[in-house]
This record gives sequence, structure tokens and C-alpha cells, in this order.
Amino acid sequence: MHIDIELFAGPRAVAGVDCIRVEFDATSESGSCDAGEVKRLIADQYPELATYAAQSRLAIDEAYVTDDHVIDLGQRVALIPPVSGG
Amino acid sequence: MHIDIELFAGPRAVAGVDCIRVEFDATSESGSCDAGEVKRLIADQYPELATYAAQSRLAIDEAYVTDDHVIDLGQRVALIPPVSGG
Amino acid sequence: MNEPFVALVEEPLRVEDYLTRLPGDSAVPSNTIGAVQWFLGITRGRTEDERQIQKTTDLWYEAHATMAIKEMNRLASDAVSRFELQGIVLVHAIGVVPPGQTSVIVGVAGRHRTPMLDATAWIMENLKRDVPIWKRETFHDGSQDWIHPQ
Amino acid sequence: MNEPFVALVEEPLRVEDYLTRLPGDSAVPSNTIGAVQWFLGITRGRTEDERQIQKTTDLWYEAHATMAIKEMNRLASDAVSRFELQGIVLVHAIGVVPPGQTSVIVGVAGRHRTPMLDATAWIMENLKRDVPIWKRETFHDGSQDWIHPQ
Repeated sequence: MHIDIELFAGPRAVAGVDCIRVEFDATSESGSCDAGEVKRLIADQYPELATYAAQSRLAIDEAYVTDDHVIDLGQRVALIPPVSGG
Repeated sequence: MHIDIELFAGPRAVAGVDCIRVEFDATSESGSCDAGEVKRLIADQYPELATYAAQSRLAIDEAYVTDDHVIDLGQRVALIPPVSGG
Repeated sequence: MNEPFVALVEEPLRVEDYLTRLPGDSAVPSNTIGAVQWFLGITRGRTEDERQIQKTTDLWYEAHATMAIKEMNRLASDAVSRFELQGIVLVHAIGVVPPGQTSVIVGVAGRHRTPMLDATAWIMENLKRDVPIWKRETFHDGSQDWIHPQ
Repeated sequence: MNEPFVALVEEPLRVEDYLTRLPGDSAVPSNTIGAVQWFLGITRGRTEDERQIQKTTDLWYEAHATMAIKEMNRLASDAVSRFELQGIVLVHAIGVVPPGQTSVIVGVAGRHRTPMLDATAWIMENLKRDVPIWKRETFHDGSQDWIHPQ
């Protein structure tokens, strides 16, 4: 199974791409995983993003989710590092 | 001896004039009196202004003074009731 | 630092007329301004008291003009030191200000946001206590009140 | 109540362009507005850290645009309830904003002064925490930093 994750700002500059894919085993019944697990998968599979992954929030379908939020396959997932607008 | 006092807003509307004169005996050496005494003279000699005099500050030469400030004859004196700009 | 801009104006105010008086406006760029803050006091058409809501049909502001300008300049220069302002605009309307129009404008510019908001609050509190300007309300029944807050 | 006005704009902002979006502006009179408040965030040309002062020659803002607009609308509507606003404008610049230009504008209108100042502070704090917009600074030596506050 996999989830595609959009990148912005610092993480995108470091990864050099707009979007990364994380792979995982379908261990749960839903065949999915939660947001905290996605951040750990990013850190494992893209070590250069590990620091950002720890500091960032995930957004699903353009809304922040907490680490225990279960991600459905096919939802739009974005890694949102600390923001600096204003 | 006398002091002329400029009026504004409510006190001027009640008195019907822009300026009033208070008379007093020259009891002090300077032949003058302090701001607190001027407010009492206003209340005595213009009873319709007594309430305003108690609520107001005096300004001498365009600056607020405290009640113990001694007024020199010839200075510009104004009765400043509570303000409502803004 | 721009010179403080202080004025009494004999008509309702328009903030458009003062934007370029502060650094940080695009017409007056500055390398150290991080926050520009404009406050507009608007006259209200309704006055509420315990007994009734009276419709205000006319508002009139009067000043002890020379003293008001002195007090506004003193306030402006105190605010510049206290909040490290790099620019300040302080303007009050005099005469008729119909309900819904602008009677006072406070503009400040400086390095950071929070001190600019604090400066605005401080300036308005002091202005409403010390600057010799008075408001007269005319109600729909023709009666008039000079406003002297206790 | 005016509808909240929320936008991302691909150029530096000018407050003149938004004045009529709030009630209380002379073009949109209202009988119950007592205070109108405009805050402008200005990009600074100098960034200080412990070791040195680096001159910023270029500032670039990027957004997760659809999410930023959603978050800004959520913020605007929360602020309307929380501070009893009668109008709100929330605009952020995207792309190049040269130092000294306006990157964000918050405008609010309501009955009283203090809640409008509080609303401005609250909106800016929340915007700087939750709206997915990021700033990239380019320094005079050509190096670039995406800003991600810890």
C-alpha cells in the first residue's frame, strides 16, 4: 500500500520534489494508517525529511488532523511544516 | 481683583457666554489664588455652573494644572469639563 | 522617524488622506518598519441608555483648539518614546460629523505588531481623557446634549 | 454585517484597495459601527540573529493556496463570532514582496474599539500559527532560507 504526500516550502526544497510516496504494509483492517504513523514513515523512508516530519502537521483534504487521525486511501495528504506567513 | 475664565461645551451652553469673570479679595501676598479656589469661586458666583466646576479641570495657558497651582493674573484660564472626543 | 502628524480638521475624516504620512506605506518605504496600524473612530447613529434608544441625527465636535493641538502633540511624542514608534498620525474632526463617518484617526508605524496595537489603545485612552474636545449630540426630538463622561 | 473578504493576492498589498470592503468606510456607512481597524504587516529588509545582521534582498511567500483560503475563512468566521465583528478583511500577498511592502492586511469593524484591537491581535496570532503560508528569504550573498519557526 502507499500514500502520496504533497510537500511545501523547506521540505519540498530539501526533497527536490513536490510530492513523495510512502509505502507501508496493510496491517490494519482498513488497510490504512494514522497521521502519526505517516510522519514516521516519511522520516524512515526520506531521512533528509526526518527533522521536518517531526515538526510538521499533516493536512487531509485541506484541514489539519491530529496524529491519531486515520487516513483513508485516496485522500489528499499534505505535510505542513511550521508556517511563517504574516 | 478678578480672573476671566473661558468656557467650552456644556458649561458654555449653561452660562450662555464664552467667558465669565470671577471676583475675589486679594488676601494672599501675590494678590492671586489657586486653581481649586477659582473653581470654588465659579461655583459660588455662578451657581448654575457649580456641578460642572466640581467635575472640571482648569487649564492655564493651554495646559492642565492641579488644584494647588497658583494662578498669576493675566494668564489665560479655561474651565475644561470632562472631554468626549474620540 | 517621520515627524508626528497632528491635526484638527473641519470635516469628517478619510483615512485615504493620511496613508502616506506614515513610513511603511508604499510611498514611504522603510527598512525597519514591520507593522502599520490605522484606527478609525466612527460616529454611531444610536445612543443607548437605560431607558431608551435615542436616534442621534447630528453630531458636533468642538475643541479648545490651541490646547487640543498641544495635548495631541504631547500625546504623540509620549507615544513615540513609550512604544518606539517610527511614525504617528493623530487627527480629529471638528464641527459636524454625520453618524457613520470618521471622527478620529490614529495611525502608528513601528518594528513589531504588538507594541503598535498597545500604542493605539494607549493613545485612544489618553485622547479620550485629556484632549479638550467635546461632542454634542442632537436627537430626533431636537434636544441637544453636550457629552461630559463622569 | 458585510460578508468576510478573504483573499490571496499575487503582488504586494495596498490598503487603499480594501477600504470599501468594511462597513464604516464612508462608502459603506453603517449605523452601529464605532471602530474600524486596519493592520498592515510590512516586510522588513533586515533580519537579526545572534551572530549577525543579514540584509534581506528578496522575500517570497508561498501558500498551500486552497488550504490557506479555507483556514483564512475559518479564522475570519471564528473572529466574527468571538469579537462580534460587523466586517472583516483578511488578505495575504503571495510571490515576491520586496522589503518595505505590505504582505498581510487585517481589517475589522465593529461597535467598540477594544474588541477590534483584540480581534486584530487574535487573528494575526492564529494566522501566524495555522494558515499554510511560508516565507523564503534571500540574503545578499544569494543564500536562501525557508522560514519555519520552531
